[in-house]
Amino acid sequence: RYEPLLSEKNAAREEIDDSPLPDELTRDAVELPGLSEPELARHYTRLSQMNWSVESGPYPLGSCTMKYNPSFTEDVAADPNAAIHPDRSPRTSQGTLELLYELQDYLARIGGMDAVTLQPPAGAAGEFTGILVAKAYHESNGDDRSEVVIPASAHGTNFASAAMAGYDVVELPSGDDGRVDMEALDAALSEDTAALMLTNPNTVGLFERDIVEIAEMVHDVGGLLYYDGANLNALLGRGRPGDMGFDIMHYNVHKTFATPHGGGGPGAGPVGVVSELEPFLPNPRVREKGGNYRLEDAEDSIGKVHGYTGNWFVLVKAYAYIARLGDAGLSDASAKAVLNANYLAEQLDYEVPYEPFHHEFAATAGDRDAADVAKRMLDYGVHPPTTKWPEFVPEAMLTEPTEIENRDSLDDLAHAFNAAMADSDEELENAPSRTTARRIDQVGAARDPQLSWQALDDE
Amino acid sequence: RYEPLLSEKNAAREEIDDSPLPDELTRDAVELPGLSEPELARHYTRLSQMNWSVESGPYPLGSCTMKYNPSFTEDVAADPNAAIHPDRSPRTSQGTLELLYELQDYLARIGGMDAVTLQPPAGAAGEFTGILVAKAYHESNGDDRSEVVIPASAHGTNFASAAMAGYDVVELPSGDDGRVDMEALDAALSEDTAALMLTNPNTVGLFERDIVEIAEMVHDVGGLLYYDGANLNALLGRGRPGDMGFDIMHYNVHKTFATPHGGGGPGAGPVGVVSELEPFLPNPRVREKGGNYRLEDAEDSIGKVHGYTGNWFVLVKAYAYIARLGDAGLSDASAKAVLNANYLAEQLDYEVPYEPFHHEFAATAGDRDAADVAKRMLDYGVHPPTTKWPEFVPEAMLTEPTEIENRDSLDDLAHAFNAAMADSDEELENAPSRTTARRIDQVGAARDPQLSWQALDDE
Amino acid sequence: MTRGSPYAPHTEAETAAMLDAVGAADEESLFDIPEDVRFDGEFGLEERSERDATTLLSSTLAKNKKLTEFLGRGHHSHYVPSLVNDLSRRSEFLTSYTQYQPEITQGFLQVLFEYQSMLVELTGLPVANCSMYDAATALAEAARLSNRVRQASGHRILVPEILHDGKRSVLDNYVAGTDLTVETYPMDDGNVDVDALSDLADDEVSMVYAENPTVRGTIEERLTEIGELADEVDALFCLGTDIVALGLLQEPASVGADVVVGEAGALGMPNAYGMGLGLFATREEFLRQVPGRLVGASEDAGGKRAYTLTLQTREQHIRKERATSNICTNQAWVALRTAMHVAYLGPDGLVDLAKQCVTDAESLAAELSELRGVRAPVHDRHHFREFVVHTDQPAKAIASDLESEGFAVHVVSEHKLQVCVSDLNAPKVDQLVAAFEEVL
Amino acid sequence: MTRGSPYAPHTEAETAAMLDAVGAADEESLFDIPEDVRFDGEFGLEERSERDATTLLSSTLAKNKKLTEFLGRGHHSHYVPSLVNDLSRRSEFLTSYTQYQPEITQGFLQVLFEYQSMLVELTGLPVANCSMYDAATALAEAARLSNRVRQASGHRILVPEILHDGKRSVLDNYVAGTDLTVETYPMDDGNVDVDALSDLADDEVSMVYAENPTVRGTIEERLTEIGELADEVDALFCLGTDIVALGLLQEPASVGADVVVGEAGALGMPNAYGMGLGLFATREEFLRQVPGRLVGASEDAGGKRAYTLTLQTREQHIRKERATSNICTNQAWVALRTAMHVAYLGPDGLVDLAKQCVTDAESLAAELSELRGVRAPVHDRHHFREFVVHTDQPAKAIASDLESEGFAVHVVSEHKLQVCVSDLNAPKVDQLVAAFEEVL
Repeated sequence: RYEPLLSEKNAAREEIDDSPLPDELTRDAVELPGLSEPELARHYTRLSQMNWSVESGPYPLGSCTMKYNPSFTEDVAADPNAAIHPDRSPRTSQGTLELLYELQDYLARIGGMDAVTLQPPAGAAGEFTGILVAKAYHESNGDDRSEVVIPASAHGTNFASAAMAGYDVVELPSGDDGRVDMEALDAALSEDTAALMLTNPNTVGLFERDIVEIAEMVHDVGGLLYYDGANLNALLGRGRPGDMGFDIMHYNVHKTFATPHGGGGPGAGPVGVVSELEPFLPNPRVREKGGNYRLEDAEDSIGKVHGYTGNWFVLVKAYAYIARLGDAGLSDASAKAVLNANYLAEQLDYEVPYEPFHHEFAATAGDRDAADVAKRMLDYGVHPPTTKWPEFVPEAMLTEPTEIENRDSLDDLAHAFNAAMADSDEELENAPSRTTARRIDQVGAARDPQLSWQALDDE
Repeated sequence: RYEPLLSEKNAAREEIDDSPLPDELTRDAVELPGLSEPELARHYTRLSQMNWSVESGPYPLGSCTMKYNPSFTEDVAADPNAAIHPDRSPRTSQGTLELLYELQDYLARIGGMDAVTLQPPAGAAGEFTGILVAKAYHESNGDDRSEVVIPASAHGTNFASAAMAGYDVVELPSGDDGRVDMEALDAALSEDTAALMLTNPNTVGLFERDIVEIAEMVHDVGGLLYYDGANLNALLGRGRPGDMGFDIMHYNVHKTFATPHGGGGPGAGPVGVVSELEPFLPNPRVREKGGNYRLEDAEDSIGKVHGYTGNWFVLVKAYAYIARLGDAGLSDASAKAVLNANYLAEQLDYEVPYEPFHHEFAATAGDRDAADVAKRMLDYGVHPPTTKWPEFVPEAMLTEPTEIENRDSLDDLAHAFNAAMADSDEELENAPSRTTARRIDQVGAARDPQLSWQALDDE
Repeated sequence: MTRGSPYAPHTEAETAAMLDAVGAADEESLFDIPEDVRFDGEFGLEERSERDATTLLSSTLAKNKKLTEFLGRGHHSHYVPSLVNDLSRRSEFLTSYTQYQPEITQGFLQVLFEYQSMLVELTGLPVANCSMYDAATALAEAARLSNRVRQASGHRILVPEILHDGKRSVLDNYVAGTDLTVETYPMDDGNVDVDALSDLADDEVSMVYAENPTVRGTIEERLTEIGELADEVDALFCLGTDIVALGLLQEPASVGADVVVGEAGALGMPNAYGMGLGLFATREEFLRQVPGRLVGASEDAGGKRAYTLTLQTREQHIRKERATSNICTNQAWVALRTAMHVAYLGPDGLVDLAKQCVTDAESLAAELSELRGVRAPVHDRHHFREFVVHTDQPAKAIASDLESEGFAVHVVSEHKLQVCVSDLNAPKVDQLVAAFEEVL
Repeated sequence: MTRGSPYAPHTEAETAAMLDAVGAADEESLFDIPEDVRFDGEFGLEERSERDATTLLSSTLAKNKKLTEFLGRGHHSHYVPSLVNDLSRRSEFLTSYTQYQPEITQGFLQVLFEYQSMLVELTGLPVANCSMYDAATALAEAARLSNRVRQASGHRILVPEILHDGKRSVLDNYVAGTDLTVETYPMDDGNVDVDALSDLADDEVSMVYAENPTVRGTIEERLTEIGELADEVDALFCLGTDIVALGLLQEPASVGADVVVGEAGALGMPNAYGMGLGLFATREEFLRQVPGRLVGASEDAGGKRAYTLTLQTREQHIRKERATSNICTNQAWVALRTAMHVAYLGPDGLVDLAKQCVTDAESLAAELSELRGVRAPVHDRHHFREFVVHTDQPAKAIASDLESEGFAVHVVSEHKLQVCVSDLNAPKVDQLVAAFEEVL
């Protein structure tokens, strides 16, 4: 199947004339596709059919938590009353403010945090915000710290976010059991440590059993403990970062709270903190008094990390999801996510080096190339897991089925895993063959970047 | 691709206990699929992807007018204010009544009719209604007529509808030029003729040039002239049935006015009549006085042809389409529909025996089997035309591209036509091979009907 | 705004090239319409932008008063899950047509096959078609079916004296072209007067029609007797019901129903101003006389299961005036929505919803009866969703006052109202009761 | 209601069988969480039916007052065609993620490739990424880019003294971890004071940022000079704009822009309480320093054109702390909506819309100026969508009174309001003028 580019269907040109502006203030013309509504409807319908999604089948990308996105949350986000401008007065936007206030509260309860900002527009933005808050906190204490300690197995964004905030990153090697190596941690921590960033369960699904001790160690050197919320779906109702000694955390609402991933975004990355850090959260925050909601700036705030209040519509959907599930639903989501991961791993002819895992596990493709195995899995009609990451697991296949799969689809998924592994090297190298496109030349794409239809035309 | 039945995914059984009713008034249990929302979302998403639609590509079914269905019409039909109960008082349903009243008016203008009922829920229901109106009219004149004259080339529903109303059908053979044979018509008409049912342009796209004379002949014997609106998309702004002497007509809003065909329905088949027949239209009709709308029953009315007011949401969409296009849009729709049919025919390596056609034409597959050619066209990625009908065209391929195709897609369609025709008999017989299912055994399906999953289980 | 259809993609250059290709000077010359019947194109209809058209419609519809409706009597709705709206709107479903090419329409065919199967389960009858327009036309088609399948010379159709006007009128029209006649039998406290019906039944009867629940919401208690009674005179027993009631009340097959008709649109559709979905199920022996489309399972050339429209020789496009019905365009998309809704509910959800229709009606009736000058239910029967209320004061005045308070109820007669409760309005029953108290 | 997630499909029997398969006694035993940090599961959050959750949200949102907003200042919206809502909601788009497996995500990749291409056309720059969070973060990323690509030791970022607070604050945060400093340059009657800017520019400048239109809606007249000025000191010239303005105003490449940032969500999104889509385009030579994702065309094993994410070695998941940005989850779905909207408009529609942004603002300003005690526009410039209004009476009081009349406008300072007009509120300008008259 092949769908021409819009520009190949009809390239049109509109000259700028009869302009209400002097000529020197305008461009000459605009060249863009000029197509009618039926043509566009077909274009995008066909393209959509060339795209895998959660509603296509299993999507077990480790660390991505590809849950089902309830359609009613789209309805509520499409409510015309939600479509308001951010510069309205609080008096005329009480609905929006109330919803934000309550979502702050929901998230605080779920994470065991004292205060929450909803402003960061993605998980990585949440990390950056959290680290800025840590920095502001230390600075307010006249405490100049230069390092953020991060386990080697952490999400790449942790490193990038810490670096963006101006910190030197101290990488912590993984322990033999796949968890934090306490001796290495002890060695890494110092008076320079601004924070330790941790995911728990970690990126191979293991719970950091020494978390209380870890927290004490970090706090003992005056550092803060940061929780990367990417794996929160493992813990709902079973453990709260705040209770474990974490000072700062972000939530990935597009993971844990089922807002759609949208082909890459938008997500939202609210940040929760313990009360000591609250003064430093981004401005403004929503406050309530006598049933009246208002926006309030704090003097010690780090300021803003987004032009406005973050990804509003995403927050509405997250609120809707939490309001639908409540305690029982959220706890059950985690229970089933963990059960599914364990059940699936049990069906695989793969070694899973690290246990006991929770919502995700890292299988190893052993002497096969994990990326090739993944391509072959495409031919069996499923989306493969995250491959070759985390790096300390050789040929890792990081798999997170989430709670939405039933036993049959887990069995299908296991079949794809096992069948791909049983196929010949040649079959793996030639895979995929039953997909919209066959194996795509990514090296060539990077060597000779063609990033627009204009670039293709220039060929 | 294969998607299991819901029942194969999970068959559940719910016993009726703790019932608020005495046991003898309830069933014992209900056995139905018991699936979660994510499972259902995938089931129906996958099934949808196994279904051709207007948004998939060309859908040139002759006589079906498969137009693009504007998505905004879905939005307006989903307006919560449209979701009201039919037994509300008129005082509290003025919006609905106004909309219906105006749609009656729109349709009257478009057809050149004096009065319109919106009640018939489909084109065939419109035919039946129209014939009942004719019958009531004749009866009111003490005129007992027993026959309805229908050209052999007419839509099958014409015959069935006339018969349902208790009339004997007199079939009129097609003239050599594909139009009404005036001598045969003369012979067929008599004092027994209640009505002549005509499509104009007819089912091979030809305009009945003698329509004025035909009308006179029918009227001369005291009969009424009925217009089958299936082909109205050819005439918008160029001719009106009322001006041609038709007394009764139905409109297929799912054809001419772009309401979605929905996999077979719902449509709507409003009926327009000249003023003499107005008293016999179904009850109730919407009337207006001083900006106030009410429902009114007429004494001589035939009564009802639908439990309520017909397919309300479909009518809303039709109204929206007409309100969007207006005079210019409607006229242009016909112009482009006719242009497209002519352009497409020009590109085909097929004989088109009857000309000059309008919005549709009947090509002939000659010595090939039209149904086989159609199956082969599926392999070229288009939907084939209506085949083997009308019967007076040998191996007919009745083709109606509508106005929504552009030149490129017409060229694609022509390629599919021509390539299929150029393929070998064997290729035709083995077609299709690139589709979700290969050629389906329809004879077997009818010989041993399996009409439910229960029937499959019993096998 | 461009002058022309926004849904015709032709650029001016394209139009010119295409005209050139067909050798026409302009679009008008393609029309072979004699001058004397040519129309000038001026309907007097305005063209509008999408936004203006949307605004026009929404402002017109906003003239419908916002009411909490306690209305039923044949048109019912329940909360439609978002999933149904979302998935049914997928263009592959919405903008497809009848499955004349089954090889590329397996998706819709399977949905319809599943819909038929759900009705087979719920009715207990082995054949269900894949949609009629509504309950009224389904009933009328059942009467015509009885006329086709009976060996006997019966021509009498017996229906309840209390029957929805629309159903009765449609039935009359559908049998007008046959030798069938429609007669009523009396009711007894809301339900069928079985003794009276027995007196009326003879060999001339082609079909006996009864409803469960009745239009007044009462639940029949003697269906088996009615079925036997019809059977004894070789008449068909046609049972009218709705898809939610089927989830709890006696299985039609178990009481001897030969045909089941009714509303299936009570699931899958919001209040639709009467737009419906006629359900139609019957016995195997009548298969080839069934009106409407049927989807069957078959195999493709590769031996894989595949679905297709079947037994099309019953239909008008093949059999013309000898077809079992004139129905062509049907309510397939509504059937799809209904099937989705049933699948969403599952057996437990459907049974729960049906039970709620009994208990909510019962408790609302009890609450209303507490009010002075009000007695409910009027009929000493079990009820499903709705019931008749006696009011000492004139019913019409009460209904009108309630309307001013924001509630709609039916007026049945001078001192009788009818009230229908479902999951949609259940959260507002207390307010309804308060409003009653207010206006009494 | 079931106790548990409605989105976990497990039946009780299935759960039991799966627990059995993994050898666990119950779900709790699968959690390897020490007792001392175990949580009891009681957040105190209620579970609700879909309908109740929907009702909760809609009743909360209904507390937002219905206003006609004449608000802009960086967050703009235009009428979004139904097609955009309909198609973007298709689950294949909405519920997919980053295209790590391009062979089964060609659809979204092509849409993003087309989005990039549209921005290439509109900016005149050859490289556009496939989304940033919003205009503020895009600006901030541009500043960081300038820090990476400059050979010179420059560390000064020059920005207009009149700049949206959010943008300034985000910029400050994004450069806090670098040696960059942010300084302002003065404005002259709404636009850049080019002479003053010239005085400030030296070799220490890493980037000069200007906007067109400015936050006050004025259109810059000396962009080429600003571009040259930046070029002379080897600083990047970063131009802030929005996707509609790009359809009419000077092409950024033609005035020497090295980076273009701004809001693309002005098309494709309704008013979104500030949720946006950051556009980011730059020159070829900075390609490997660009933040965010890039989609490139390539070939598959069969030699067919295919799309894929490319140059991923810039990104955090590969390069960790040496990545060009920490952005991972982005605004892809908004970019899809924006691309659809642009495609819907086509070049003629986009240009028309942009022209309307000029003419509507001009005529509204003229109308307001007719009122006693009102002068508009304050700046003697051409305007795009919005303009500043001087009021003799206190601006805050007027805005508050207008709010009571159902209209929202910005308060800029003690005697200055700002008013923004677009196709959405244009039909209500007469009412706004009347309301002004009323409250003055």
